[in-house]
Amino acid sequence: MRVNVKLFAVLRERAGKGELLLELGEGETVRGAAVVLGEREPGIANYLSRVAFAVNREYVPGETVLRDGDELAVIPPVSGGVG
Amino acid sequence: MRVNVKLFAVLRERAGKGELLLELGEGETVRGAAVVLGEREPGIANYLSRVAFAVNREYVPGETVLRDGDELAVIPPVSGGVG
Amino acid sequence: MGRGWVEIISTPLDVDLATKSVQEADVGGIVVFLGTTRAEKNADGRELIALDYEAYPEMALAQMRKLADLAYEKWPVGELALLHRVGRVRVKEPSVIIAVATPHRADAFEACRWMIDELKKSVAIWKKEVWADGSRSWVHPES
Amino acid sequence: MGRGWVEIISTPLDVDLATKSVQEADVGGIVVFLGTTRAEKNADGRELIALDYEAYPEMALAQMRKLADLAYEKWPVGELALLHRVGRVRVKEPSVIIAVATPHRADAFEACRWMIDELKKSVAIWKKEVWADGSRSWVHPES
Repeated sequence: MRVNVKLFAVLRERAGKGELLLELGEGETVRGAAVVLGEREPGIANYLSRVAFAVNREYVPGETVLRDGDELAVIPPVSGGVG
Repeated sequence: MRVNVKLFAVLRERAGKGELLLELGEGETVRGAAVVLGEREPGIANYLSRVAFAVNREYVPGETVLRDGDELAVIPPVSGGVG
Repeated sequence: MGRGWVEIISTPLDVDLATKSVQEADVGGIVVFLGTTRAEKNADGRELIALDYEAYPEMALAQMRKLADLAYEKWPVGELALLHRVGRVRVKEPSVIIAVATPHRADAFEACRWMIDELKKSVAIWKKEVWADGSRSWVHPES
Repeated sequence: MGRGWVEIISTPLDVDLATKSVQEADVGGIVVFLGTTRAEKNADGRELIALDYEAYPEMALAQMRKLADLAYEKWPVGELALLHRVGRVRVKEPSVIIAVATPHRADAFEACRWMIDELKKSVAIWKKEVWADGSRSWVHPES
């Protein structure tokens, strides 16, 4: 199955892209996808233990099982709102 | 001695004036001046137990002794600020 | 001390002007409070159209000035504006605008809240309700 | 629910517009919060000139929408505006404006404070410091 990965902020810059497709085995979890992502994009691998994940625009825990076509966003600590 | 009395809001309207001169004996207190004021302006007499007083633009207790030329303001409960 | 913009004003208050007056480079949080005339209907169906504000201007201004000075002492205020309108303030219009700018937002919230609470308690300003049928009545909360 | 003005905007935020959008007849207290870019100098004397904000727009907007809906549930909000800017926000300019109008002021203060605190905690928006010497660095508070 395929999930569409979205990268933001420091991760987007380190990876040199904001979006990529990840080919995963059926039943793969978010945490498992992060491992595959770190292998594919070594520049961001050491960030991936300190980020949150959203699937289809909702925060999810690492054990969430992905489905074909999901949008998986890697969310570094947020810092909106104030200077 | 003379003090200059200032009336506001409901008191100003009831008395039909915002300012008057009160002739008082030496050593008169604010509380004493209020009694004289109530005799002079009966229309506001029954309000005078529920007001605060300011002498020369500072709140003062009723036992404050007045001096010639003081500005004595009768301050009904305030209601500034919000609708 | 005398810092900040403290004024009693007889024309409509301008939130944009008040905000810009505190929008300095060394602050990060700005809290602006507006107290506006709220539409009301009383028991017999009369509608409130405005509040008429009357001040003891010399005393009220000195009290507002003191509140501003105390806010500068109690919180790390960068800039503040404390403006009270007098005269007729129609429904939706602000009678008071308080703008406080501080380096961090918690202080701006606290200082702004404190100033409006104190202002309502003690500042020599009174309001009178003006109803659509022409009747009027003074508002004296504790009397 | 979908009440209130909730938007992510790439042009300068307008406090006057945000305030007027909540200034309705049935409210008496309006609290407006502005988060602005604060001038800073770091240890080696470099000066901050701006913050660049980046959003995951679809998620951030849905989160802001949800915060607004919750505010309507938790407090008797008449109207609110919750606006976040993206792109370059120079020193003094606001990156966020939250305006909340309620019948009584305590609720407006609480709801406004709650919304900015929640927004900072969870909404998918990031900022990068832009320094006068051209250097830049992402701000990731908990990392």
